[in-house]
Amino acid sequence: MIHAAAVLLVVGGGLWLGAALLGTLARERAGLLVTAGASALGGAAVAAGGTLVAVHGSGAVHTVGAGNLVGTVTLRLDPLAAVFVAVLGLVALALGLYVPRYHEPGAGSAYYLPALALAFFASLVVLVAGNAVVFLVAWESMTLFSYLVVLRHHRRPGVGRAAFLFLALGEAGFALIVAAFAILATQTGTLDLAGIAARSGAVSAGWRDAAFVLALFGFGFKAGLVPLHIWLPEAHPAAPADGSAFLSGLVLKLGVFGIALFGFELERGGPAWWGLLTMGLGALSAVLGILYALMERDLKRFLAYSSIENIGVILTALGGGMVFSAYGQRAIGAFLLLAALYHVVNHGVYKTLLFLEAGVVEHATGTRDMDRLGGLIHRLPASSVISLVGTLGIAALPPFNGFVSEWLIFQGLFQGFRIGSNLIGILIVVAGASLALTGGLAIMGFARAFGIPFLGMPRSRAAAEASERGQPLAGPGLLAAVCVALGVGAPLALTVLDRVARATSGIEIHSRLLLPQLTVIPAHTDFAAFSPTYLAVFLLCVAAVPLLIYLAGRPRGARRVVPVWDGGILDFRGTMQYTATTYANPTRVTFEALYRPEFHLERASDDPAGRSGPVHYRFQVLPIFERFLYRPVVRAVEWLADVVRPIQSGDVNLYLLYVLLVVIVAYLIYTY
Amino acid sequence: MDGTLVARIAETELESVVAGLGEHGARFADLFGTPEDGGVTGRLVYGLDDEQRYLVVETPLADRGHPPISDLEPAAFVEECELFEQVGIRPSGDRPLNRILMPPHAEHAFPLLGGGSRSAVPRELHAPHHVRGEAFEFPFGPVRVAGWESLYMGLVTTGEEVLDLYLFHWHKHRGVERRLQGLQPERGLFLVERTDGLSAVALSLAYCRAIEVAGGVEPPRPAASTRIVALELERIYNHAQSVALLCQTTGLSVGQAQAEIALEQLLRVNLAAFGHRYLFGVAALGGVRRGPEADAIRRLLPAAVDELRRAVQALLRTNSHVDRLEACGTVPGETARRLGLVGPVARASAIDLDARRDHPWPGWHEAAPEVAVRDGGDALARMEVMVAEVEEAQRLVLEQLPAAGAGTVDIPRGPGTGLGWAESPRGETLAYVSLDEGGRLARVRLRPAPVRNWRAFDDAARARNVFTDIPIIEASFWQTVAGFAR
Amino acid sequence: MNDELRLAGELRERIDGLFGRSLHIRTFDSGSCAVCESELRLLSSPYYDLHRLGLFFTPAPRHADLLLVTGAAVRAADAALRKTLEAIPEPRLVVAVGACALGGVFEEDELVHGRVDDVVPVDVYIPGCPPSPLALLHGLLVATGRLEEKVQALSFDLRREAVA
Amino acid sequence: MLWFLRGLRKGVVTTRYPRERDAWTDGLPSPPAFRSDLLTPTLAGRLVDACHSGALRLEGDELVLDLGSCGGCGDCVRLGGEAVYRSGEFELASRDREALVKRIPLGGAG
Repeated sequence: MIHAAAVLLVVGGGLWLGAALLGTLARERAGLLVTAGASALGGAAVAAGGTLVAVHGSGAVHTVGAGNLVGTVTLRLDPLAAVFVAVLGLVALALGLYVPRYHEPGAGSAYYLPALALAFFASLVVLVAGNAVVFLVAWESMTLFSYLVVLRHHRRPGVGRAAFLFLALGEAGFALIVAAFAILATQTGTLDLAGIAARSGAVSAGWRDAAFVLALFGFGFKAGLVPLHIWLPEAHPAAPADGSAFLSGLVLKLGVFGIALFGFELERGGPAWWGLLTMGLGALSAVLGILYALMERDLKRFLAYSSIENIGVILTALGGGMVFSAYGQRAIGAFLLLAALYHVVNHGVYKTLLFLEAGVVEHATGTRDMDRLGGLIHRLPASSVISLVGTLGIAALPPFNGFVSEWLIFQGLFQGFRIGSNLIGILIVVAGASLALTGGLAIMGFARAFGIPFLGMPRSRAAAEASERGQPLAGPGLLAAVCVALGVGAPLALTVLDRVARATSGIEIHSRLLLPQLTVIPAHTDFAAFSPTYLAVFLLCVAAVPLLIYLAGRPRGARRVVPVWDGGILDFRGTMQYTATTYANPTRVTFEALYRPEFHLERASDDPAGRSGPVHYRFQVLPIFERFLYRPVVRAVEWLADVVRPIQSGDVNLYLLYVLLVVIVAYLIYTY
Repeated sequence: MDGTLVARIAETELESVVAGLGEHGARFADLFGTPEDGGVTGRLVYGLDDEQRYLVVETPLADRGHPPISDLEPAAFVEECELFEQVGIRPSGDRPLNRILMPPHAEHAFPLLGGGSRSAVPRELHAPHHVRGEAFEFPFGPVRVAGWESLYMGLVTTGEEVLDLYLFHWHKHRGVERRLQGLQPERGLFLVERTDGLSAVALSLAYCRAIEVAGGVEPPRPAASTRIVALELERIYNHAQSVALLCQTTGLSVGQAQAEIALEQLLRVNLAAFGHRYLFGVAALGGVRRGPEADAIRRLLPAAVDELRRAVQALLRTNSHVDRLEACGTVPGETARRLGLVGPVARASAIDLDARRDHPWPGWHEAAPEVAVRDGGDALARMEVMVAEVEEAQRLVLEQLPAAGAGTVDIPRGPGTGLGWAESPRGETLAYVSLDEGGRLARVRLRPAPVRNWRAFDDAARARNVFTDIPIIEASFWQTVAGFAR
Repeated sequence: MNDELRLAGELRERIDGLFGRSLHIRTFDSGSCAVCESELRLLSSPYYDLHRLGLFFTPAPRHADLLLVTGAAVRAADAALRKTLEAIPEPRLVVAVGACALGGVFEEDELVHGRVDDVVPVDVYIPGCPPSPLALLHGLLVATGRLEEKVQALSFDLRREAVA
Repeated sequence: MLWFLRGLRKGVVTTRYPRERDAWTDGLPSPPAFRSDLLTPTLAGRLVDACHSGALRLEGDELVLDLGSCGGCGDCVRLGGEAVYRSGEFELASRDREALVKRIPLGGAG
């Protein structure tokens, strides 16, 4: 069965490479369609392959040798990676269906589609790389292709800068990752991942810690952990809809994969403080992510910050799992890994959906500014329903998938009392509490992100005249269906992930999925239980009852439709509705110390005579990390560059002197 | 005209005169236009309060003939806009004017010039107020709480705090001044009383004083005392209403009930004293139509005021109520002076101004009313001023009762002009009358106190208040929309 | 002709039956002098307490059964008045309150209709300047059919009463 | 401050209307009632001029009283002497606007 999976993966990869080549022909409609179809099919194959590996990954790592290009290019079908491969395949499939109606054929698409397909391929290689070198090469090419994806609309202002920021931080992260692998490779003497995993136990504690921390921050750059996240809200709005969907749906997950790879496989059984550090950074990312998301008016920047929040949630779960495992509670540790992986899948699905819907909204109205949208549910009905499904999913409301995974994570974290030392138990529950705060703010954020653009009255002519004709529905529709399926069919999905968790952590976790009762229990029977399927059915019945009562008792009399009551003014205009900022005003007032907002107010009535007239109010949140972390670092680097500049005097003799000095120093070091 | 100086100047001197008066410290009171002998004559009324006299500056006005008066005297902005709406005189320069009495969409008809196109059903509201950026305009009104007047408030807010606020009073503009043109003074009195019913006595007394001054007569002594009694009774029940509304807006329903019980008893005192719950039909040209029922007042008034006093003292001891009023809708003294506020609103912002003491007409010299002033400038200060005024008003009523009686003096029918004033519960109310040959009303200018005070409501609302404070500020101001819109 | 009267009578009974129990009132000021408003506010004071009669003030016209219009129907407020009436679901009643609303004080001109009839169909008229709270209560009870009109029978001519 | 105690101490002040009519309502403004036999055309003319709210007008040989316009100010009662009394009526609500228009035949001579 594993061979079937391997074949599927190879076919998928091949299709993507073919799509890349065909993409160059995407100047006309036919070329574009073919490319999109190829990448969609590739996605489907890879998704199937990934699922197969996850299901049949019976704990052992299957290494399939391939030609020996540079050393042996060994591929590895690891169940942990299989989850991410499945998500990659699904995202690629959805994007493939989305592209034809979103991109016009032309020179731009001719360079963009190949870049996207190659980015898929590179991601696939990263996930199945068996050898550190292959991993690093694939990782770097994935970053480069993603950079090209973000550069699609390079003529628009700010896109270049955002893409460069993405690349720069990507390279910084890459450097740390290389260092981490270098340490492990030199200490364990092998480049093969399986080998490293086997011999990592013997490596001295100091080196293991260094390797983990380097990996955590290296992959953190790509995952969007808070201090390292600033490229995310810049790159997503710059990239086209499917580009940012790929970035958020997949690229962030590769960062998480990296951390999980180091935490749960290469350096399994690390000390507790690794888990605490990951959990701490995760909780911080979750809370700050949603807080900054609430202040964004641009739909895509909001979704970008919300991705940071969800990555924070996933890493908190992973961190919690590592802490529990370190303290011997291996069952809950494995359970939290399972919950984290399930959240990875869910977030991959509904975040991609929401980005694609944001693309549809921008495509239909020409703007992403929530304050100039409104009433789109009447203009784009199908897209509204789909994005409602996505919004309910990400806001973690039953019966959708987001609710199930957040419930699992919470049940795991709230069992902190099972750990011996009280301090650690309390820290875990505090992390759980911060996730709870994040959950609440997320519901408010997404009520705003759906309510302001889709409900109410149109706030601008563009929103009033949007039309759904020709908008892509297949891609997001598929993802919406997957959302509902993952939510209602959670027990099935958990059986697959249960295998993965067992393969990775080697424990038969107790979360016996009581299939006959379709219920889920968090590793211990005495704590909690819940059945997503029955809950969904129950909710449907509960919703049906009042509907039936209404239909039965509806007054038969003549119906008279009258506009909404507005206090009797002459014309109730769209601008008289709550805007995105004013909706989030309670949060802005409560967390004013964090935001430190600057606002600019011009009003005609400041005139001493009290003339009433136009009012203009602008509000800006202080970007703390850019201002207090990155700018000083950049200034320090520039200062250092100035200090060192004299060395480059342009005089050849001086350069020869430098060479001599270096040789002497090297000789001295060598002899001692 | 006794108590009033009239000065006639050319339009070119207008700017320097206004600037000069500003330095001299004269208080701007009114500005209005009258179509006279082919053109429009503008009249600026200034209160020379320490000399106990009004100064009326008359000047012929031409469209765009003078720089904006509101640049020199910010208090004159509302009247300057109204001047344009009624007689079509605009200041030079391109500073925009606001719509005060006419709806924004109605084309200009200059009613006082005899124009008057039927203002068609409003199609589209283009307010002077477009809101850009991240704030938004929260539409509040004109149909609001049950039993409150129609008033539209455009609350520009960032979610809770009120950034800016503009008011539309034009739903209630009945054009009384235009309607009074050409009527007999007696018929005019009937309409003037029903312009701002809650200050009926004050407005009708100002109107009657103006006609008496035009005719050069003085009302008989008993009538003057009756006028004081009626005016003070009106002040008491209005302040009781303000206390009741304050309780309603802060949500203290038992307090509201207690205040409403006192209010009802006061209205029944008015009924027993003058045969009308709101003291309509008391003032008459040249005197008063009927004297007060002295024994009924002595029997009922102290009990009613006692009821109100106990309710107010209980309120001032209730922290939840007082905290809501403190620093709510603050009008600093400087703003009050700049906007030329009058009445309890001004007295609560440290402006010691009261027409009864500063511009006494017959009867007030002996009454020597005591003026309560506070410097808080917020809703609590306004409530304290009103409470103190109720005590003072009761003293005045009981003191003037023995001398009060009916009786009027005949007024010779003939041309003439006169400026009358009175201290209504909301502040100094002016009425200017000019009669033609047949003794009919050529021009009547009514300036009830709300015309001056509603301006400060915007400033008070903008002083870092939130949505729920707006009704409280409105109740503490207790200005009527009918008084502003006429 | 008489079947028309019969129909009007039946309609009257049907409306009276519907509003027999509790009734929600929305008020509208179409240009009053604020005194009718003051009397309306006093209806909810302890002295008159319209709640004991099952009458309630409501801010939302959607929940209202009866529209109390005060003031002389200023033309600028027409749109607001019609919008308010339209927002009230049938069956509904309109009551004009005060001499201004019944056409007494202000004659028709460019700014004012002078009578509320010209803007919205009025079911019950309550005269008075201002009508006292008791007159308002009486008017509301007449509107809901729980009290009979008195003014039909009165002739205001003492000689005819003396003779009758 | 225990407000509800204040409320209770006040006791019930609510009127029993419409079952009983309070005494104080006799003082309420009310429209005029006429002695048509004493109502001479000249007196009727003076009454019409005295009524500023336009409630009285002369039509043929009848004095028309429009209760809808009458504010109950009592000027006509003071002017009319024997012929005009205070009707003391204040419950004047009616479904029919015409029912509020009363016609008083002029009976007196001269």
